[in-house]
Amino acid sequence: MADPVLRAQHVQVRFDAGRVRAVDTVSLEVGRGEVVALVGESGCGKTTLIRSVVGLEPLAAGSVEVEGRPIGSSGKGRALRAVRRRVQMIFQDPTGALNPRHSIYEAVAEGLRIHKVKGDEAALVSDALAAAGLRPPERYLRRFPHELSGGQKQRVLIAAAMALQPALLLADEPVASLDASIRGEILALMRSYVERDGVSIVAVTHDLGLAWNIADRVAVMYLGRIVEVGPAEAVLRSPQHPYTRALLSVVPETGHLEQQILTGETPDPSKVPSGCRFHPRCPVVASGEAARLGIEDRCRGVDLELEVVAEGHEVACHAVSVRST
Amino acid sequence: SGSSGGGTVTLTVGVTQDVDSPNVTVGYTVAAYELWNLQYATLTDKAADDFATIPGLASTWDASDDGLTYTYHLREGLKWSDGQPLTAEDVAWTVNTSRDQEWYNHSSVTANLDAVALDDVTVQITSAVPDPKLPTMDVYILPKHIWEGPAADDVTAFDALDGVGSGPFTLKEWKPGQEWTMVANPNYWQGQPKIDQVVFRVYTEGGAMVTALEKGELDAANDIPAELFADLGTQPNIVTVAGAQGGFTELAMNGMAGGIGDGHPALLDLNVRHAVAMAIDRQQLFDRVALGIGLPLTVLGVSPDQEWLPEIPDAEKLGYDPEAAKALLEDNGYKDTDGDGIREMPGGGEPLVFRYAERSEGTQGAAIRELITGWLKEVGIGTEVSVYDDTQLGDIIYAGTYDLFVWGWTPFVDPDPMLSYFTCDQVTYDADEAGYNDANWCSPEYDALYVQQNQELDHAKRVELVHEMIRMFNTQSTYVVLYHDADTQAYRTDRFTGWLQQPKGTGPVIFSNSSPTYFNLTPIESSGSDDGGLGTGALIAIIAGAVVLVGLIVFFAMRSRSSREDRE
Amino acid sequence: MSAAVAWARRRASAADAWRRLRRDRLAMTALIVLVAFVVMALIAPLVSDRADFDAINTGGNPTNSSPSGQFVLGTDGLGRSMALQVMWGARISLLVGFSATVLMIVLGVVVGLAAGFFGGWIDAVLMRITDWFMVIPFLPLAIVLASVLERGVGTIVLVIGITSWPSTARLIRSQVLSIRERLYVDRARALGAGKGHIIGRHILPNVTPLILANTTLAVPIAILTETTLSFLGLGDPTQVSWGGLLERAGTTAVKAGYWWEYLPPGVGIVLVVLAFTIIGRAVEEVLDPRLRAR
Amino acid sequence: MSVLELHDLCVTYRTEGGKVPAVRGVNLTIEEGDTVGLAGESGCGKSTIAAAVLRLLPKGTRVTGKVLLNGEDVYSMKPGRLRAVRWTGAAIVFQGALHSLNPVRRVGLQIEEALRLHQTVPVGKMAARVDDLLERVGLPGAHASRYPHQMSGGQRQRVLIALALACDPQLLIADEPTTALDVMVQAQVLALLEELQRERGLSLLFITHDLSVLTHTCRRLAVMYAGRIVEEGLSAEVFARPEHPYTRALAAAFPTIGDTASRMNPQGLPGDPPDPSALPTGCPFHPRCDRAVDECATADVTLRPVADGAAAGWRAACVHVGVDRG
Amino acid sequence: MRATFILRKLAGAVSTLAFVVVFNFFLFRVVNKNPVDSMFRGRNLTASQKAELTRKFHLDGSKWDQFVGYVRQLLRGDLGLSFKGNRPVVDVIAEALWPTILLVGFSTLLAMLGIGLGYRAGWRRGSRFDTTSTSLSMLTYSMPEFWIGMVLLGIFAAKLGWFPVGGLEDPGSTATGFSKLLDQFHHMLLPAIVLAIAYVGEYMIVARSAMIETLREDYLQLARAKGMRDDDVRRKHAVPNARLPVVSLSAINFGFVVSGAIAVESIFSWPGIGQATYIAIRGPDLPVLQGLFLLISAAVIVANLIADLLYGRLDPRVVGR
Ligand SMILES: Nc1ncnc2c1ncn2[C@@H]1O[C@H](COP(=O)(O)OP(=O)(O)OP(=O)(O)O)[C@@H](O)[C@H]1O
Ligand SMILES: Nc1ncnc2c1ncn2[C@@H]1O[C@H](COP(=O)(O)OP(=O)(O)OP(=O)(O)O)[C@@H](O)[C@H]1O
Ligand SMILES: [Mg+2]
Ligand SMILES: [Mg+2]
Repeated sequence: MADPVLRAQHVQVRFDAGRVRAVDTVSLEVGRGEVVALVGESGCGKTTLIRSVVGLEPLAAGSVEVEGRPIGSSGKGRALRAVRRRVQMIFQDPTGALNPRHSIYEAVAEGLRIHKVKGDEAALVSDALAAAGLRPPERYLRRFPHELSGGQKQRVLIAAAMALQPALLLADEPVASLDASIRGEILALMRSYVERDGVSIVAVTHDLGLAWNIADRVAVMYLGRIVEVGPAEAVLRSPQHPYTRALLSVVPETGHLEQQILTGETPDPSKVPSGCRFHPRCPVVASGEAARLGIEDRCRGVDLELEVVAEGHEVACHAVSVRST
Repeated sequence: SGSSGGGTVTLTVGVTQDVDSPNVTVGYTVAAYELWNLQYATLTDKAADDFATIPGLASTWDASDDGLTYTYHLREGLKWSDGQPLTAEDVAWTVNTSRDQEWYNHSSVTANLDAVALDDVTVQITSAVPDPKLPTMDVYILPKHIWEGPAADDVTAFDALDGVGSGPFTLKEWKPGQEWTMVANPNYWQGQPKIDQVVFRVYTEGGAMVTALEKGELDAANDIPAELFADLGTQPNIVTVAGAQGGFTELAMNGMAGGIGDGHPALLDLNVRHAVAMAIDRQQLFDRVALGIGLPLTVLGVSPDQEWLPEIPDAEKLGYDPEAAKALLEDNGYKDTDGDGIREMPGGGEPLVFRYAERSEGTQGAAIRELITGWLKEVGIGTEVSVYDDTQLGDIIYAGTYDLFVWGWTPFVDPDPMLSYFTCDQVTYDADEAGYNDANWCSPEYDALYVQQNQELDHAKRVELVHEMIRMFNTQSTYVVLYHDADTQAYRTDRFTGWLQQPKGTGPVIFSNSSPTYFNLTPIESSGSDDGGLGTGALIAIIAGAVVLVGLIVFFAMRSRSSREDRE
Repeated sequence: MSAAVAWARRRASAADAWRRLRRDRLAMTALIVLVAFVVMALIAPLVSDRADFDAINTGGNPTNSSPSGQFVLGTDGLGRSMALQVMWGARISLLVGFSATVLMIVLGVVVGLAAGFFGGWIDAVLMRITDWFMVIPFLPLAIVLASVLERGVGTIVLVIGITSWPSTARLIRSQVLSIRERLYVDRARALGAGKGHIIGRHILPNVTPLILANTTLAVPIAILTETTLSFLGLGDPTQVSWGGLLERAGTTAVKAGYWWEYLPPGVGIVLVVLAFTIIGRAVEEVLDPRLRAR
Repeated sequence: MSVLELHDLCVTYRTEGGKVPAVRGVNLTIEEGDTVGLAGESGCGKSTIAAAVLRLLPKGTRVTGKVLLNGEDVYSMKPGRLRAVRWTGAAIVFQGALHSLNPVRRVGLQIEEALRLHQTVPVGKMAARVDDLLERVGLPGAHASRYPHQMSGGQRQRVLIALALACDPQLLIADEPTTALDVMVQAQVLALLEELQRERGLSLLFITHDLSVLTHTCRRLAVMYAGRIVEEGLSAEVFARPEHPYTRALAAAFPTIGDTASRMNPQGLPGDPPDPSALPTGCPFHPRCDRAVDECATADVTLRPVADGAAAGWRAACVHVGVDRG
Repeated sequence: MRATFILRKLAGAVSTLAFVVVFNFFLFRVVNKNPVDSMFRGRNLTASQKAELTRKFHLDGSKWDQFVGYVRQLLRGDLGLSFKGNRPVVDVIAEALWPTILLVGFSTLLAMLGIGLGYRAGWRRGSRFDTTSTSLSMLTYSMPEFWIGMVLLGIFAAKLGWFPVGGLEDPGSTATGFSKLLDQFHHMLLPAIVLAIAYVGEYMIVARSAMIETLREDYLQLARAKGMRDDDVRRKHAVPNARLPVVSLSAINFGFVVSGAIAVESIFSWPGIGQATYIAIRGPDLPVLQGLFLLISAAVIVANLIADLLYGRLDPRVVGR
């Protein structure tokens, strides 16, 4: 990809003295003006990955660059601050992400002050709020978070992030805690920034509908790894990886796929299985198809990387590799 | 209390101080002395009425012509409380061992003595110097068969709970902090006491003790708080005694003998000391602080026997006269040059601000301090107050790092010890050789007089000498004697008769010099009617308490049942 | 603009808190009682002279007299007016209460903040120390310290301060820990905020109500401790304090039936401590949303 | 007979800030063996209805109208009768699955407690019954001796379902049983509920804000807005051709993947959910409605039959209903 | 899991105990240069006697040597000799132990009634019962325990004469068995009630707020929905969850009650640890103070350890973490 806004390479993030491999060697690139949806089950490491991008979690290995400049543990001090301004994050729970003691004005201005953005602070704040759909902004400036609805709070957060004119917006489950009726509006707002300002977005979600709604590309994560990545249409319409297929089958919104409910509990990043990390739950293995294809041993014993299956579409699955060759 | 429950007649005495150790070579509290007075008989006794030396374990004694040797003849058939014979050997052993090991309760008497047991009932005691204190042998005779055993090498480690003695009562049990019990000694040389046991009950709070006395839980009590004393005397069946033993309370000023310590330089000026003495209204202190209990005397007390106290001419009394005090200071150059109400040293400079060390123990320190500092202020002398417990106060005194302090003394019968404290020998120049001279004042003339009286065998002459010493000390005002304290005691008259004041008329009934009361007491026949039984109030209280207890048990039982129900 | 907003908001929230407090009748009564005592302590030197109850001037007064027209709370053994002494005693009790609390809160907040915010070994070390101080029995320690050091008001303040900070430290730490994990702190960090910004703008403002409530609840502890130490004879001898008055009364006054010598100082203590406790709990309830009625 | 009938149910909470009319005149009937979905956004009163059925509302809450459980009025029952009806007449799977279990007691015991309270099975057979219930929801019987914190969210939700089934209730009320769960686990739980319902002919009131979930699980559907039902009918029909503008918005919020119309075109409602203590006049939805007319601000629109589905009880509360299907 | 939990708690307790030992040693050594001087001041001790005493009280050598000696001694269960009367400190403490256990134990039991009250009050938050009992407990909480003691002593012992004014038993009592117990009980009741009054409020307040904390919990609603009686919901679901704060308070309070007994025991001449402390402070009798301080600290540490371990039983979540 030419001149990606985000280039994450072989990123690893660990917890508990390295025992928990929350993100286990992930590479991801995001182009300018591109929306990437990062999907997967709870606990697969999505949040951790994007937190590491803004430097909230130290990298155990790998590197993260934004617009070519390193971020995360590799950057330091002033330089880091400059890069940070270019990456903004919005959080799943807008109520929690706003300090209940700060007015809306303060919440939006906080970033401007930290980065000592030049210009009329009050005007910048008002503009940002207006752009996020809080109009007229004066009505909101003096309010406090508890006086706003969830959707309004999320708009405030988006405004606060966008006020810094970032190149990359990281959104962690941006609508999960919002009411269904508001969800579309917020997504539309995010999309509008892409169109208008050319910002890139990584949206973390377990909601495939969201991906279908706004994403250009979709990356599917399983147990700290990306197992399938590609254009949204391709991944959502013709999923290749058995995990992606299972995921899609259980989303009520799809309806047409035969339900494949994976048994067993959420996988545990402190006990990553050998071989393909999905094999203990993989329907291909369970149904005996892998055995038929003669790859069962590989599934159980050989770890694997993403492989290109089509233009921009990559999958990490032994069965897919076998079938496509 | 004084009941005959189960056939035993018990005398119960309330005290505010516990025995520190029953071991005569270790203990030092007044309570411990009372214990020893009861447990250990002495060769000679002191008359209850006037402290006259009377026969004790020894029925007679003869003096040698030079007055240095005395031969004591013990009574026949003396026995220790455990049935072992008490012989001259015990006496000789006690005298010689205490001298060699410097037992501090004995050594003031035995330091110069040497004892030889001539036979079982004869002991010969020789003094190295003429000694007016002989033939009185104020020494607790210890049972050699108990004390010479393994305890001999480490006599201070001995717990002395053996309870073997020759006095009227011997220790049966000591519950520190609570009480100690002494039982009648059937082998006492005067015969078996008429009461079976004496229990001393320790109270931390005087008010509680008085209540107990009034309620009849106690038969007698020592150290009654002054505030409660007068009222207590009006209670039925209770007699109060303000026993004088010559004890007194003094304000001491640092004399800095030999440049010791860092006292205020102004205190070296006798005029200043006199001014301080005249600034203090001692009569008011006696009236308001001591509440008039005791004696309004301002001379050094050296003995319970008033014979030793001289008459002080008015001119030397330094009575309350603030104007004279001011004039004296003014005339000698101590003027308030900076107008802050406090005088400065002559020629300006250091202000007359004295460090006042208050004693935290005892109940009157605060009141005395408030008054004295107030009065000193009136004549232009400032003070800085610090409070110390006895240990700390002792440290400060021995280091000489004070200006003023208030404490007190209680003398022995013989004036010698008290007089010795103000000799130059007793000044503490070396912390390892601490002496008793706490005001750091001494003079060669005084010391010379001291040696004279110490070896003067003519009683009248000796009294003369002592009077002279006391007046000399008084004019120096290193001690401003505030008043003579009394031992405030009270006893019930409905249980026992035979209470003795020692000395007669003025002394205390218990905790006196040789405590003759206990042996003298006789139970009143009709007493013991409510023998050991609990009062109705007590019954109500116990029942109420029991109900609460049962309630508690039921409550917790129900709780545990209910939680048991849902256990697996 | 934002300073004005912040200021207006602070005023508004204070006004709001005050309004809610006002509705608490009990707390208002307590406040009135407290103010009365503070006023009494403050005006004591104005309406009376310390010399009025200097023992050298009270020789003519009746001693241990029960309340009368002349002496509304009677007199003590030296003829000093109990009313005056109780009034002046309030000064020491309140002074010690307040200053010891300040000391203890400052220590507790600094330790708690440092431990909670920096975490890691700083936290481990500080919390170990806090735990140690926590289990060392407080009163014996205070007594030992008080008897070792020079007697005086300063000592008492110091002793109470250094023996009672651990619980504040723990409380503050746990609050800081929870705030540190809040999403808005993460957001500030993601925005690029430094430690100073986070402590100053997010952590401190959020622990302030807790500190305030804790302070109000700590004053009674300090006052009670002062009283106990004075009662045990470890207070400043030259000052009149309630505990000191009680010490002087002892069971002797109880026995003698001089109730005016031990009831008024005791009632003074109870009222002030109770007032602080009530107000503290009300403040806590107002400032801590978790405690607000469901 | 219908298992549950709500007649003009109104619930008003009393709070410090004044009265909160959370439910304002709801009529709802659930027949034996039927499955009814209740949808609507946060705060519209869904959980309030669930609590109202078993009289579990906080003290001081004002309830008017009638709640008939198997024809018996819940609000005129004596306390003893009420306790007997709870969990046997209707059982609830509460919204906060993660917090509804007592953390200090083993889950088996918590299930057993329900059995004990209603003497459903003899004491000796209780353990077996607990095992049986746990296995029914796909958990090993050994899990009975676990504490809640030793189980995952999905497992806890299953325990709650097992618990709800313990006394064989006629009606199961499931209040957002899957919202807190991960997609995969959600699918597991939904499948379980469907299966149970099919096997035992249980009547089910399923509460959620996710319309698409309801459509799969329930035969009938009611959509609430601001304390009222604004549309009800057979779920397939309502979801496919919503009549009320709010239902329409709700349906559009969950795009069908693969449906090109919604690709890069998220749909939502402008404005904010209403505050129940300060509702707009007239139709409470009108401030957010793109089809609002002047009348909407004043007229209090009640449910009216929808022309093509009247037979199946399809009704909606909108001035446009039955007038103009433009 | 369980074993490591217990081990961790044990290690914590041991480390704290070690700290207390060190702290205890230095605190007291810093106070006084050479206690032998103050002890035997003016008593004509020879230099060799003094050296002997210095050695015996372990006051010679460097501070470090003294410390090592002290620890060695401790390990042998020897707390040294009291300055007063030369008695082993262990004996002094041992004698004071039973009265304090009796007094503190009983008064704690009484005070713990406050827990039940607190639970009930919290359960019916805002009710008349709640407001009355909360007000009362704040009132008793605000009273210094020794003042309560003075007042009750004045009324019940001095005026009404229902109780003896002090002591552990009647003076010179030779009673044994049950009548001895009855006698001690009679003496103990008043001081125990004083301590109970002083501490009941705190138990009640803590129990109440612990209960209020649990009131919010969803599982209570579930229990009610199951058809449980309100009382049973409180007893079986709310109370078990409200136990933790109360248990930890009891552990902390343990230290407070023991030390709070200092003033009360001295007022009632109750020959327990409190009075021993009071007397030792007046001395000051350093070895005894040191021993008492160590004992009380150790007792509190053990109480805390027990509380910690109890947590594990009361709340299974604690062990897991
Ligand atoms: N601070 C931490 N310490 C230990 N483990 C952690 C920590 N943070 C996250 N984890 C673990 O790392 C894994 C990935 O967590 P992460 O929050 O990134 O998942 P996620 O995909 O965002 O899940 P969700 O959809 O639930 O938010 C999880 O198993 C989680 O338990
Ligand atoms: N105990 C209560 N006291 C006061 N108001 C309450 C109470 N419980 C709920 N409410 C209010 O009543 C309204 C309806 O609440 P309810 O819980 O029934 O909504 P819901 O539809 O279940 O929402 P959600 O989808 O968030 O669960 C809300 O506005 C809520 O704030
Ligand atoms: Mg996440
Ligand atoms: Mg709800």
